[in-house]
Amino acid sequence: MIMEELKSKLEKAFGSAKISSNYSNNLAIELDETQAISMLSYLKNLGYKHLALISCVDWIEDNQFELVYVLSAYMPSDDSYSEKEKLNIIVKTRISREEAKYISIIDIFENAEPYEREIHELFGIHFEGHPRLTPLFLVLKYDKPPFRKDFDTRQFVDDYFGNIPPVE
Amino acid sequence: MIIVQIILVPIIALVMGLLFMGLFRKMMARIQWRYGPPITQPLIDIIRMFSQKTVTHGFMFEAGLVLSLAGSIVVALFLPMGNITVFETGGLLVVLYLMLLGPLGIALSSGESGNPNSSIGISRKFLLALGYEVPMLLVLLAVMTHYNTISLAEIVRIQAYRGWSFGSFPLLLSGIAYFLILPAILGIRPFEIAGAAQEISSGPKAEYGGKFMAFSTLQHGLQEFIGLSLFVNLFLGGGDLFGLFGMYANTFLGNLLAIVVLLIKMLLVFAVGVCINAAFPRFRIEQALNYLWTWPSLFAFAGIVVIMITG
Amino acid sequence: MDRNQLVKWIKAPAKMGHKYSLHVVYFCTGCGIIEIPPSITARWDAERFGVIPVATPRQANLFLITGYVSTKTLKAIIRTYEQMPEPKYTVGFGSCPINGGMYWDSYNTIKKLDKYIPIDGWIAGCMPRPEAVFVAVTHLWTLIDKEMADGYKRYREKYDYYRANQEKVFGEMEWPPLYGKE
Amino acid sequence: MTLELLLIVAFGGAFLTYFLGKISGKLRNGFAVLNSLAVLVMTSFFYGMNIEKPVAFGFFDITFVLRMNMVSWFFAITIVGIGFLSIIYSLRYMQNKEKLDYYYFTTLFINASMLGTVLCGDLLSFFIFWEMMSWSTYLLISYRGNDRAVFAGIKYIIMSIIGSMVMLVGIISLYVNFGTLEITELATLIQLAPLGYTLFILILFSISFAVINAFWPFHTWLPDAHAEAVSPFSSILSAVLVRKGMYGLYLFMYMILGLDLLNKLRFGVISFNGVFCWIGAITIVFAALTALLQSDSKRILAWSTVGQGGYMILGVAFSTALGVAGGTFHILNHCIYIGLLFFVAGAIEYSTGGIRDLDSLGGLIKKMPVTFIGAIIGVSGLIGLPLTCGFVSKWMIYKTLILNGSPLLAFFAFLGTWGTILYGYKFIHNIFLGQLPEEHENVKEVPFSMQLPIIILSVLVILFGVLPGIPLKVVNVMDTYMGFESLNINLAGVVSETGALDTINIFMVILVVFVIVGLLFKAGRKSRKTDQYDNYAAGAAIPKGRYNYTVNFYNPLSTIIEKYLKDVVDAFYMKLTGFVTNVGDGIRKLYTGYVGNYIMYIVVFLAFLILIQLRWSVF
Repeated sequence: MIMEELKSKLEKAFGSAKISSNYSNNLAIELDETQAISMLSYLKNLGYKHLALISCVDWIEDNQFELVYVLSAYMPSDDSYSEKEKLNIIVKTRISREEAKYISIIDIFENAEPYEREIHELFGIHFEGHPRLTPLFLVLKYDKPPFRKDFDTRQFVDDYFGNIPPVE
Repeated sequence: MIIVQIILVPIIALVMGLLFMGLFRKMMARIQWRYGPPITQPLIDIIRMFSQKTVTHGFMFEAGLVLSLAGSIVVALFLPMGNITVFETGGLLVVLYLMLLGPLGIALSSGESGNPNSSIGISRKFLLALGYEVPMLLVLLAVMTHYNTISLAEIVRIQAYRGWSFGSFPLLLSGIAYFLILPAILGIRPFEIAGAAQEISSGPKAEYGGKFMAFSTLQHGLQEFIGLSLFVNLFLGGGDLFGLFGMYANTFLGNLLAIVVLLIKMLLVFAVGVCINAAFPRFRIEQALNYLWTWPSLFAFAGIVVIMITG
Repeated sequence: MDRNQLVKWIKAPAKMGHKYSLHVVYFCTGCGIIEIPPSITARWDAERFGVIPVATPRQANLFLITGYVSTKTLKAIIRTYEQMPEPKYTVGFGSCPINGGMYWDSYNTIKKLDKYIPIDGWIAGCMPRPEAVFVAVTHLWTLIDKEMADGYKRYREKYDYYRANQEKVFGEMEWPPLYGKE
Repeated sequence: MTLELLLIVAFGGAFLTYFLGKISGKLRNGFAVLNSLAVLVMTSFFYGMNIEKPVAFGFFDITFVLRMNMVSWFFAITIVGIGFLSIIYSLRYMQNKEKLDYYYFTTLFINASMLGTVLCGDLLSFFIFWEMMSWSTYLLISYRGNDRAVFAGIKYIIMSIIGSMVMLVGIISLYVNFGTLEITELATLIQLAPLGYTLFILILFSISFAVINAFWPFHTWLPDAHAEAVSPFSSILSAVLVRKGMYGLYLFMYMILGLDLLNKLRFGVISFNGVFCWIGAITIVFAALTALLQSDSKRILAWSTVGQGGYMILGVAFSTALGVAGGTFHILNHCIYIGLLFFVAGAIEYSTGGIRDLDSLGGLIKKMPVTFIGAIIGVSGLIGLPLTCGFVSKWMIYKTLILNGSPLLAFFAFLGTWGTILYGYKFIHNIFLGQLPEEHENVKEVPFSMQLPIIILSVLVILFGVLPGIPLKVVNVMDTYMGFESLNINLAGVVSETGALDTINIFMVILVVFVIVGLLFKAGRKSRKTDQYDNYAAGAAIPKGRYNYTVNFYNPLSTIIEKYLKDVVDAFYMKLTGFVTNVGDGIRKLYTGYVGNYIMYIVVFLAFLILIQLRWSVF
């Protein structure tokens, strides 16, 4: 009933959003990229303050990246784990693969900073308004961001590590 | 005759130091339900370390370590072994000041290594030394005023016929105080703060390689020998077992027996120390200072006040 | 164990010393480090072989590379290996250091560790159990006995090859070559 | 070769350097060195002579007595010795500073006036030289001219003026009662004076000597004075000038009052000596623990000077033969190694361009080896390691304290020693050991003229440590002069039935064992030299400028003892000065400058007087 109530409220607020729920406790919302940010702040005001994760999917066939934001609510102070806290909300938006840039949500969720840095380093998506998009994990230099589907790892391994001669 | 003693006493001290460390690891293993290395493991370690070619950070890095081992050996020469005291000049005061050479040498050499882990280790070692020196000085002063002499050999001789000072009432308090700070002097578990392997990657020893590490382990062994020998000589009548061996007083056999008795007493006290070590986690330096300046100092102060009153 | 044979000690004390006092660098390079604590505690007790983890590479002579080696960890491994005193041995755990193992085509892991630092012994198994660790230790004993555990000698003689390979991976290195001008 | 020739050369030299300075700097420096060398040579001629010579002085017939005995010779030789070394040191140290004529004049003048205090035979000339010394010290403390230096100077001059006024009261009351200020006559006359009066005189003089000697309640001026004084002068200040108080105490406690009268000053348990010993003990512990928390190299040494004063008073005020000998020998030792340490601190300041803060230094052993050796020997002398002179004097002091049944005093003295170890090692570690910061990459060793004093003093520290017989012979003669039975001294130390000390024996043992262990160390495999960046940092690269541990080196200890170490006395003095300025301010407001107000004051006062007269007819 929390879900149905929430679903109806969201449909009223965001007409164009496709809302589905494939598990008992999560709600998937697909949204156009222009409305995603407002949806996130709307959900935050509703009480879903915890940004669990940002991840990215590379749909290379229809030439798009898909950004996935997972929200949930914090346990209230009297730590009664009610129905609302069990609910996970997944917000998905599609952005085009060529210019591959999107707006950073750091001012809504501060803890988005490392996730966006990681997606920037591994997928090459530029986040507007992110304070420091510096490299996080990678040591070596790659021609294309490694997590993209068109980056051929075997090819890279052969010509980068392959031509290092064994010591004899 | 004195040449033989000069050569023999440091060798006995070094061997006993290694034996203590080997015993320490064996007993700790046994307490933790595992077999543990053979007793001669420290000797094997030292042979291996001597064969390793390592790195030096400059002149003081080597000279400090040599100074610290030499200082500890010199202290071993000044401590009575059974009823032989190789050098007696200056008595307990000289022994106290010579005991500074060891830690100061290690401090100078590991300071030169330029590693902050060593600097933190040394500052902790000196703080711990300041911590346990408060009760230790009170105890030593109590013993010296009680026997009205500053010579350690004299104290051992007096205990031979007046009975162990651990038994006589005023010195019992001082004995308890000394025993409470013994883990700090030996540098074992509750007070293993200076060489904490996990927190500051073994403190001063962080940059010690092959032969440096060998010298540092030898010095550590000697440090334990000195701490124990001081305790046994001051309070357990070092080298004499209730006058049982009175008849062989200063024959060769008598001296030998006295040394063996002294070493056995030290082993017993060390065994108790190992049990304390197995039972305790490592203190933080503030906790150690707070502990050392309350209970042991209380006992030591009570001891010295009682002695000043009863004379 | 020929630990108590005095004759062997007198003939070659350094070799025997190295066999029965292998101090291990306590440095978790990969997923295999979870095998070390059980092997040094009560159930398997590595200390009876004289194997003890020590705090710094300066005091150690055995370096266990436990598990896959990422490019970032390789830098730390090379630095630690170079900081160990001279007769030093390395043992590779599992298949990942051998040829990359499960991560054979990953963009971020080192495939053949042997190209960058010399390895004296390998233990098979995607994380070998503590018994396998002891097999490795005893195997290392025989290698030391037969003078075959000469990884550090190879590193010294062929240092320019090793250094060239390391520079191929990292481009410019942060610290000067170990056996530069000697 | 008479005493007044010595004084004339000393004072004349001071004035002459000032005028030579007008001609040329080189001439002035050369003359200053020559003058202090001449004074040194001339003083050493007076070894062992007992002279007592009245000298008629020009205007209105004051007889001005000059006196030389072993006690004054002992103090005189330390004064001229340290004076000579500090002049050599300041040739290059003060090279590019301004007002050099003023500096050299005041330094030589202070040396001369200190020499005067030690050589004079009557209290009036003693007081005159004392005053000359005080205000010329003020001139040199505030030499740098910035406001902190002036503040330190003012703080010093106020406390020393109070001390001198107290002394003046004592001198006047002595003159009124006994009609003479000759020390020898006073010594005989005062025996007959009532006990209360002698105690009053002794307390008066001891207060003024305690101020200059920086004992516990009057120590607050020393740390500020040292932080601001120039290095060569601060080694004079703490090595010799501060010890004039000890000479004064000798003069009064043993030469004028004498031992038996001193022991009579006892009311039940509390005796004058006992109180003085306890002041010494408190000074030792308080100063040692405060020195731990300082982070300025000069301030650490200043607090150590305050602390070491406690040992001297412990030895001297305990009035047994060995105790007084120990205290006197400690004065000499302290003068040597604290002078050495201030020269080292000055050398660091000279070569690193004025840095004294211990948190930003480090690793200088690679650049300044000679200074490092000086620092090591100085600090080991300060601590009292067995091969240094500090050990012998401390051994004598401890032996008397323990065997004469006052272990608690000995306990505080020992605690002071352990505090000394901690701040001594902090001094060495933060300056010389650890990582060398980049900005000190091109620090060079100090020029030879600054190394010479460091080398000479280091040799002295070791020489007197291994062969203490040389200075102990002088100290023994002083003991017998002051009425104690002479000790059994041989070249290697004190021989007595209750535990002898044989330093040559200790030296041989340590040397042989050190050589053997050194050879054993060399026998091992040769190790590879590396720079400071090839260091263990858990596999990571060394962060260049930040890989050291120097900032508040003993942090755990300071969190425990910080609250007990607030300098209560200093706070009290500051409140006192605040109160005095307020009162002064209030009175100043009375003078409003209108004549009308003044007339009103007069009228009101007259009315008040009339009222008193009418009411009680007092007049």
